[in-house]
Amino acid sequence: MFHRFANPTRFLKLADVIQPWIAGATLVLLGAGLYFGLFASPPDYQQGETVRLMYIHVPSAWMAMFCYSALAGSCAVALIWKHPLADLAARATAPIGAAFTFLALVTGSLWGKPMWGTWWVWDARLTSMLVLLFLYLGYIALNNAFDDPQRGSKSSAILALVGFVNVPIIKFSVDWWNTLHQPASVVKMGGPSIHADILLPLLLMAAAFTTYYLWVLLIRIRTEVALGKIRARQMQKAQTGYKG
Amino acid sequence: MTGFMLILRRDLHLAMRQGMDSLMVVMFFVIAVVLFPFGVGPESNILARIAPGVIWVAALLAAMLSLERLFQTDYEDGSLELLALQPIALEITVMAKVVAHWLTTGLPLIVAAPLLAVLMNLPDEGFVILIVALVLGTPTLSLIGAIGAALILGSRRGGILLSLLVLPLYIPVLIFGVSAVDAVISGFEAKAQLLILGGIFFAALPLCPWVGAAALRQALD
Amino acid sequence: MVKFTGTDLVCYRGERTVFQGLTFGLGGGEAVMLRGANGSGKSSLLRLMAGLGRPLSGVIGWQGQSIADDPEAHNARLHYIGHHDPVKPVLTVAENLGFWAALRSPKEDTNAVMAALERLGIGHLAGVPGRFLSAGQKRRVNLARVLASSADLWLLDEPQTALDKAAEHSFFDAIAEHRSNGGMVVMSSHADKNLADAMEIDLGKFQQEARSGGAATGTKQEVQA
Amino acid sequence: METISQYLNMGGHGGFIWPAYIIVFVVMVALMIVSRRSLKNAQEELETLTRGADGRSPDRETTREAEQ
Repeated sequence: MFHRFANPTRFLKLADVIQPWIAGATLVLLGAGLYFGLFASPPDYQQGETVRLMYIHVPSAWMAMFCYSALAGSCAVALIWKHPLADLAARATAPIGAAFTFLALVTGSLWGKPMWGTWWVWDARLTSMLVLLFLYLGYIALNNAFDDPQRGSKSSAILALVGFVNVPIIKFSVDWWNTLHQPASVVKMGGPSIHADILLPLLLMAAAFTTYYLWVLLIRIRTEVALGKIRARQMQKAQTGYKG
Repeated sequence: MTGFMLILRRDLHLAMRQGMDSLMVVMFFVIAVVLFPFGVGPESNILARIAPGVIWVAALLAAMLSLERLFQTDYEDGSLELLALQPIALEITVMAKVVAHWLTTGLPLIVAAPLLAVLMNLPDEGFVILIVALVLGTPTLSLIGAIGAALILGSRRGGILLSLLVLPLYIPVLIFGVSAVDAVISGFEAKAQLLILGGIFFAALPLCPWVGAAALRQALD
Repeated sequence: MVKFTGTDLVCYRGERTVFQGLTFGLGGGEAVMLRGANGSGKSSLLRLMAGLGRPLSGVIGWQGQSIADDPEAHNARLHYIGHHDPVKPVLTVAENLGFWAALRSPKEDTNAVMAALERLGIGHLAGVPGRFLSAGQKRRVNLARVLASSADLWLLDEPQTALDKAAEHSFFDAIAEHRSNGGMVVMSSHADKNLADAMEIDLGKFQQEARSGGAATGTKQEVQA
Repeated sequence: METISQYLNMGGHGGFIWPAYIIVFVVMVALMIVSRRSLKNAQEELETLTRGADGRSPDRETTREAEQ
């Protein structure tokens, strides 16, 4: 029924051990990040209080790109070494990455309103983030477009790699397009030089988001493993008319 | 005659016999562009301003429309399986299909583009550069589209899915295609844009058939 | 002398192990009949033999060299009849077969195509476009494709479906003739019709034992031709 | 110490900072809840399937199921 390659008991045991630690780390880091970000750090001399938006916008954007690289990485492993766990990891990563990209866009537009007076600014970075969201949605749609999940994972893995190769080209062309049509936006998203007080909450939040990603990733992978076993058992029933 | 020519000839033969495909693509292209004056208003200076962008976006959508059929009919009647079992590399088969797709969609779009440029009141100096940019850009659209067409084989709702997969990858071609025409219209040189368009094309030329063949192989697995 | 071999094949498709531990060996002039219930992996095995997919483990080899190393060469020496009959409705029968024959042999000789059509009794259909053909006629056109150009290995997935007695008879003659001049045949079929002194592989023996408390280990059974 | 309302005001930008933090918090918690619930449902369904098939209910989902 379950071929020895596709039965990740070893992974499940490992996941059980490290998940509580990751959960704890996430809560601690998040608490510290919020404390330093919202209460203990002074407003930025230039952007004033809105710098606090940066503490969630920039980590979300970092995570959006980090998750896409993780997605492309696990897809490469799945295609080259055909390890079924990599397929599950990719399938589990995509929704998390899409969520972070969405958050980056939302916080970006909430940042844009006070800064430039409009909800959406065709700033090069925000536009690239929007395109990245489409790449995520494309992956998720293709992943679930087939009846056979194996088929879905394989073709979406190829799409993820094609997308990954195209990200720099898209970034380059969007930057070119942006400079062509609009002078560089007044306030650089990341700020000219990152002052020490700002750096601390920024890094704390980034670390918190990363551990949060690992936490949800483990949960989603275990879900995929369980779903795989359910399909295998149903197949088993169908194939041999199992007398339970 | 080489395998490549055989497959190309057969696909063109099929397209000719079914005739309507190229015509429908051009009809969609024309209608899509003609809609804009109704939406944006007939002032010629506004139309002229957005003409390159509108023509390019419409061409891109028209080229994408016929992509779904690229492998679908052969996949359904078993020809694709058989083509994969011929002593010809699958990559060559994919390349032949891409060339056939370009000849039946890309070329008619390029032929129809000047007419639409007139409709959209494109300044005179923009005509030649529009053709040149389209000639450099549309093959890339077919190449990248072939990957999308191979990926959605056997999926539910292939057509819509194909556009979601392929359009983000079309953005660079769209940006440089339109900016080439804009540059010439506003009196600048468009050499940089054309060079980049050519660069993207020559990168896509070997990579897309290779990835497309890999996608076909796992679709037939 | 054994040419076409498969050692310890495991086929994993659609998230289930279709069969495992399957080994076979085939020499010139020999034939193999694949038996087994639906879903036991007959078609999957034929597709693996054709190179349409890769076994999860195990190697399919031609004279000792794995077929995955040079797929084009392997394609050049096999004919595959699957569940579908690829006949384009817009092209005539002669054009359909001409295309496939030309792909395999550089010199275009239309008389080989005509001879194949005549042999299966559908010579009169040469000029008829594909859309007018019945299922049986399409199957004959597909079988004629196999006769129109030479190949060492014939992989036939239930070739008799939709065939009437006469066509079946003439196709079996063609198989016998193919085997007599050194060709090999692997055929899956439900009908009791059997090829003369053909070896048999019962896919049922290579299934994974249904899990009933005991450890599920597939029994490996060698069928040495 | 500035008053609470002054703090919440965030120099006039409170209207943008707080919604942003709230949205981020809501989305991340929602993703966590959805993931945990789908895991629970999958494990329950697996258990009913295995209990139905074996007549004995396996202990926690990470038993060394001796498939292989």
